[in-house]
Amino acid sequence: DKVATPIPIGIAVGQTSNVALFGQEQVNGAKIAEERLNAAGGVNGTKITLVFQDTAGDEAGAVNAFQNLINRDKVVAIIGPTLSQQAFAANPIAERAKTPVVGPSNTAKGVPEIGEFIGRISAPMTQVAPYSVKQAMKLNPDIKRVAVLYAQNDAFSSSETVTFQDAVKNLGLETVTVQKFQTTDNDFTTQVTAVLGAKADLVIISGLAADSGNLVKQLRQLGYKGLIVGGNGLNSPNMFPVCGALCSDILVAQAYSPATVDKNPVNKDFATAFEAAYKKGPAQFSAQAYTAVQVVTEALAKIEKETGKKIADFELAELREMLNKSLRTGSYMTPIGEISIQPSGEVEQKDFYVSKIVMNPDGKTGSFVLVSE
Amino acid sequence: MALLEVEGLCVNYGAVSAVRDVSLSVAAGEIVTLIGANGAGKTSILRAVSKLVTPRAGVLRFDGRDVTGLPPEVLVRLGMAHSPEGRQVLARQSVGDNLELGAYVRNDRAAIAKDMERMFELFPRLSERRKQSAGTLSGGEQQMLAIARALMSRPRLLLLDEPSLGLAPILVSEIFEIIAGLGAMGTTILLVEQNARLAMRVAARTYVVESGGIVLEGPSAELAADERVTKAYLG
Amino acid sequence: MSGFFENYGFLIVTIVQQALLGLSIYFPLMAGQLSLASIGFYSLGGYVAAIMGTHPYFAPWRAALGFFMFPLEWLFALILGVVLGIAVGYPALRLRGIYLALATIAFVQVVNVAVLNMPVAGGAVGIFGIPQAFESRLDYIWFFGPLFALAMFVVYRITAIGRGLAFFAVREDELAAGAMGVRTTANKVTAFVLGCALAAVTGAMSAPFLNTWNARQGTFDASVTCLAYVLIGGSRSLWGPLFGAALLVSLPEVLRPLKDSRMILNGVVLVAVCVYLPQGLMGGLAALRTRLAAGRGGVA
Amino acid sequence: MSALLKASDLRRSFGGLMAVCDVSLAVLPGEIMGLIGPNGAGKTTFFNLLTGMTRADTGTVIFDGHDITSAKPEAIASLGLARTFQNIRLFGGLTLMDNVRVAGRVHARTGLLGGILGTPASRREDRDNTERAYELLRLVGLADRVEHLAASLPYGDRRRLEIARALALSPKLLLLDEPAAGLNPSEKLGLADFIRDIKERFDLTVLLIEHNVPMVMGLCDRVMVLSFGQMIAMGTPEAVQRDPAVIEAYLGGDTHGAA
Amino acid sequence: MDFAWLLQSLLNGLSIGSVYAVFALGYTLVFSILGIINFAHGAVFTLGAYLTYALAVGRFGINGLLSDLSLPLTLPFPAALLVGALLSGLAGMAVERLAFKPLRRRGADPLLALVSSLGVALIVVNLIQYLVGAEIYSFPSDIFGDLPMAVIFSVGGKPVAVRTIQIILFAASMVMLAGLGWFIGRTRGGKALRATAENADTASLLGISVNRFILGTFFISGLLGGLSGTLIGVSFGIAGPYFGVSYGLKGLAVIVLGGLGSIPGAVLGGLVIGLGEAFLPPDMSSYKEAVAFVLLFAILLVRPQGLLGGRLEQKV
Ligand SMILES: Nc1ncnc2c1ncn2[C@@H]1O[C@H](COP(=O)(O)OP(=O)(O)OP(=O)(O)O)[C@@H](O)[C@H]1O
Ligand SMILES: Nc1ncnc2c1ncn2[C@@H]1O[C@H](COP(=O)(O)OP(=O)(O)OP(=O)(O)O)[C@@H](O)[C@H]1O
Ligand SMILES: [Mg+2]
Ligand SMILES: [Mg+2]
Repeated sequence: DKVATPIPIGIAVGQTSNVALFGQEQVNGAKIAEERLNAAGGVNGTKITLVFQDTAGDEAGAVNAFQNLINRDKVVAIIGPTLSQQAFAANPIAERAKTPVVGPSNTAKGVPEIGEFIGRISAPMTQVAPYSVKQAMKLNPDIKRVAVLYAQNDAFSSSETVTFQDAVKNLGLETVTVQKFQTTDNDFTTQVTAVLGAKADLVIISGLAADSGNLVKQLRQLGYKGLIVGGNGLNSPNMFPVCGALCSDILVAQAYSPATVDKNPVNKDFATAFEAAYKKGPAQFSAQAYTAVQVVTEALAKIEKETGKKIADFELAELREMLNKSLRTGSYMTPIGEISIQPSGEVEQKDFYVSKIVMNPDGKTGSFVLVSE
Repeated sequence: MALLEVEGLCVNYGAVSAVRDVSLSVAAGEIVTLIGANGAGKTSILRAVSKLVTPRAGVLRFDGRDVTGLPPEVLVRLGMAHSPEGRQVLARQSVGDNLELGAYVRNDRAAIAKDMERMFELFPRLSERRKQSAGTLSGGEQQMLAIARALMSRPRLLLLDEPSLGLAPILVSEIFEIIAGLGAMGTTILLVEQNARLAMRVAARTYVVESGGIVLEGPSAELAADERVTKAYLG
Repeated sequence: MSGFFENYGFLIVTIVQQALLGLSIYFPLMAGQLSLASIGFYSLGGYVAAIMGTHPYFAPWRAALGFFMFPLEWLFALILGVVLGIAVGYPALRLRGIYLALATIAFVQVVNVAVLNMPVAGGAVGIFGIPQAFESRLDYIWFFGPLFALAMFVVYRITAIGRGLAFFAVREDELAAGAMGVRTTANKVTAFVLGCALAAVTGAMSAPFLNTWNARQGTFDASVTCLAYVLIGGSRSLWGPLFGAALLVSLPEVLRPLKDSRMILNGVVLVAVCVYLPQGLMGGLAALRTRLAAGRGGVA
Repeated sequence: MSALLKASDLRRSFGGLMAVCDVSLAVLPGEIMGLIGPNGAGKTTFFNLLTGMTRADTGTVIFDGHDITSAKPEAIASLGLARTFQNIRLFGGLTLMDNVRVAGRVHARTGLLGGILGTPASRREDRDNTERAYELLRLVGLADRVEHLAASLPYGDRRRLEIARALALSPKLLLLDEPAAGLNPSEKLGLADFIRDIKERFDLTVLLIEHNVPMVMGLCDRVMVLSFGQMIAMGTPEAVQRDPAVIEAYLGGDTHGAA
Repeated sequence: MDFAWLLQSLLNGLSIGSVYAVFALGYTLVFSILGIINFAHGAVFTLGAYLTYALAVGRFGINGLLSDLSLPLTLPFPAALLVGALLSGLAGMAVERLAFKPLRRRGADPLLALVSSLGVALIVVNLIQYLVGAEIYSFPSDIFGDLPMAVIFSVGGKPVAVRTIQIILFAASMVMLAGLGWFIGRTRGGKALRATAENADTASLLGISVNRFILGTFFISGLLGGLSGTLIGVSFGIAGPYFGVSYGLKGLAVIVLGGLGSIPGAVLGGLVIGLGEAFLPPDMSSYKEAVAFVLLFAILLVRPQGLLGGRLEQKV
């Protein structure tokens, strides 16, 4: 059967269960993408339409969502799932059905290797982590003792912390304590006690917004005065409500920074549209979801350009294969900067950023301010 | 006039019909006994009267008022008390608390305390066990507790299901003296007893229950003479 | 039709797989023991298969055995289930009712933390890229189907034979059972271990089925869900776990068209079923059957 | 002739209270012995000590040559010491038939695996067991309700079922805790005959607790009297009945109070 | 392991423990009367936090049906806390009416209430998300006026610190404990409650109106849930509709450890687990999640009825 019009693109993210916090950000970003890209003419005039299927938080949910998108909704490509663990379970389904997958947020290693139809636009943050530590040392040259904390049950954080710890070693700093916690933890007094006891003058946190927010808050409340470097999980406005004014001055490693609007027109367009729609700055998950949709759309456009044949005239199966190739050719200018997808499916992202959190006087809202490129 | 009137009472357990169209009445201040082989339906009748089971059919009148639809706790407030088969003491509560709960519907603190002491006089065994949890009492001690607890609510109508069960001979005669005494003081009593001879001695009237229905009724004296009864129930 | 299976194959197999977990809770329940340890063994069984399937150490084995690596994984999981089951069961089964349930949940949680800290288990990411036994997920019915049939057969026989009465006697009144010569501890442990072994093997089959395995497989929520299968299905019927799993697994999928509100409806249905089928699905079925029979009787 | 059951200086106290105090007893094979005493005298506790349901503080119990002082209930039961409970403890959710079959398997040779595989041996065993169970239920007059749930029985019938269940253990010694409670006088008479009958039929030894004095006196060869945990009398029914201590503590003025 | 560290860990333990304790109180109350876990408690607890938030702040986020809606009037925090708690109490009653009473009336398998209460939890949690999204909400930092964020003092030259909110939580748990303890232990109502818990039929034979009692219990349980939900929300922010549910398991461990149905047990259990987690050596932080359950398992093996659970020796 032929490709439907408007061209259906599948979004399989966690809209329910306890990953919904990220899922809904991804949905928000994707919706903006749909609206903006179609406004800009979609695929050379043919509109795209996003088909959402909730994966919930578990593996089975992701598989079911994928099945539905592939077999019933007949999408040309799937964007998702939210969690890497889900990707390992669900992506093989797409691989077998020769349907391209673009991961908007799985960063664990091994995801692109699942198959040739599996790609992602979310970078595994290896370069930027050390960079943010350097920034910290620039701000306070006599940092010596580093405390590293990470969310042990979170796939991303537990791999990110490794790069942080290497960076610390390579920069000749001493790791005085490594504290693990759970993303579900609220009370970090024990970890904080350990950090204070170890007399650390730099704290590096890999975690998600809610837990890290509380961790920072309690660090500060209990009297930690030194610098704090946060991993990519802290790159989210969700931090602000949790640690409020105490969020100030955290250095955050970013795969996306809303602050690049003046140098990145795509991001400017996205950010303004997002602001207009939600009266709130976009989060990284939203930006990455947008990016994924954009990448798929542009790849479709490329196919039309090369074959001179309308997407709607392709057999679905045939198109999926071509789309998968097309996705991997050329580079894309997206809200997260210039990226390209290698044949392996791994993303190549040009710039990463380090920002400092600056809270507004109201102590509830704030922003990420680039410390440098 | 009758304190308790039962008309056309039927009780079913699932498909099993335990009581069929039973009618009986107990006049105020009267002691009435139900006797019959086991499985006859005596317990079921009492349980239906106090609403531990909801009757399938029939009308219950207490003190002239139709109480067919009322739940057990309301009946207790109206002055009914039931010492059920198998004692049903609150195993985890102390003997003292069991008795206090017996008087739950009353709030004349002083009087309750006095009654409590009376119970302990009636059953010295219990006063020794005041703090012990009821579940660990001996069978007979539990029986005493069940009766005492029913009395604690100062009922107008007392339903007793085999009060002498598991009691030592001395106590058996004591229990029946107590029952007679209560009757004399104006408490109305509906008594189910295997010990038919003693039961009929204290009860003014007797109903004989067989396979779910009432087959004989009349003044105890007469029935005690009736050889159908003697053969079947007096041994 | 093939389209149907193409789309719902995974769901159908998942139902059987989950029903197996339900059964693993049903076993101890036959002896009146409310144990939720199953999920812990499910998780461990999964890791056994995942590690044997991916770890370089086993590469020669895999090369040598080919497909027969899978049965071997089940065997190892089974052994683990039995040994650990006995080790956990003997101390734990001195506990009663909800206390036992919590002790077993404690076991599940400890397992969970332990694997998170085991490098070989791949931490939070877990283990992925597990060798597949079949092309299509639907074909995994050839794993779970026979196991389910076997488990059902065992349960059925236990309910049918005199020896099985010991379990029910313990369930009804442990003390009286002892007085009637029933070896209570032995029986409780047996029922418990049967459940553990079944769960472990199910896990070993599930790792390839999901193609990945991680600590999130063995959680409290999962334990509760499995218990829910048994209860919703009807805790006194051996078909309960299957029907319960069928309902609870497929419900969210059936409600997919509702988008955002599907999980709300999911909850509503759950409550409704409990309220209107107080003896579970099977109980409701039985009641219906008797009603029909009665109806016919009335006519005749 | 040597005692079937020999309890020596059994003692058990609960908190401050001495429930059973240094009680010794030898039950001879084939006799029917009565155990009476006021409420709370320690009779049931004494049974619990014999059947391993309560641990003795001190003292020993020898049954049929085995020391069962600290044996588990199931072990004691399989040695041939069966009991009924004063506060009836049936398997309420099981049918009458199954209640009896549970006990009937006490000497079963085939195990779970055999049963699941349905080996001929296990099938035979089940068949025989079922037949015996039916026989016993017929014996106690419940044959017409084999498929009912035990919970649905009226009080008196529950006692009958308990006896049938105990007999299914094919015991040497049968302990009955107030078997006549809840029966009406004529049924009580019936029960006395019934006990004599099964004693002969299964050549049992019987030890029974009962508050129904006439029945005890009519039925028992010897009677032991407990009061406040201590044995205050022991001997033939006539002797015991005349014993002033017993009359004082237990019988009260009119011995036929419980007729 | 110097004294300052010990003291600090002690304070940490108490602070963590009191969080568990306040959650567990309402939880164990329902158990003590019905003998069954109320899985909806976590949801009611969450609801309480959201309700108080709505009443006190009155602004919602960018997701869900109520996105960027704001209420006409808002209450001062104490009032909001009170009203929120009362509403949670009503929610608790709704749970009883929806998930428990119908099952009792139909003589359902008692365990089935686990599922029905789970269903209610599912409804509440997803309804919250449906209405106000999954994002993180937090109370303004000034709700306690200008109390300091933490009390920091020095012991032997070493600083020892405890967060003010934790002191408040601890105090709250103690107050709730005292209140409940008094009610259950001393009053006639408490005796009736225990009677109902043990045997509803017998209780009704004594003139106790069982259903009213149960309903009341659910109200109190919901009330406590709402209070503690809010307090914990204030302390840590409301991290989405699941934040209460995530306490469910620990809460369970706590009340079982303490002895099911024992009110002081719930608090003791909470503190024991809290202290256990706090005194875990710093380099073993990765096993923190196991502490509660290792403790639970170990203690149950020694005391099968939990720390303060009433032992019921079986009398045959
Ligand atoms: N829960 C129940 N389920 C089913 N049938 C029952 C139930 N309770 C009693 N029955 C049946 O109802 C009938 C009457 O029982 P009931 O207990 O009222 O008799 P009873 O006269 O009290 O006997 P007893 O003197 O032995 O106590 C009996 O046939 C019994 O089998
Ligand atoms: N577990 C226990 N804890 C405390 N006291 C107990 C316990 N078990 C029994 N008792 C006490 O020990 C005494 C003996 O109890 P037992 O049941 O043996 O009496 P009994 O002779 O059987 O009386 P009855 O004739 O009433 O059955 C009773 O006073 C009882 O309260
Ligand atoms: Mg009766
Ligand atoms: Mg006794």
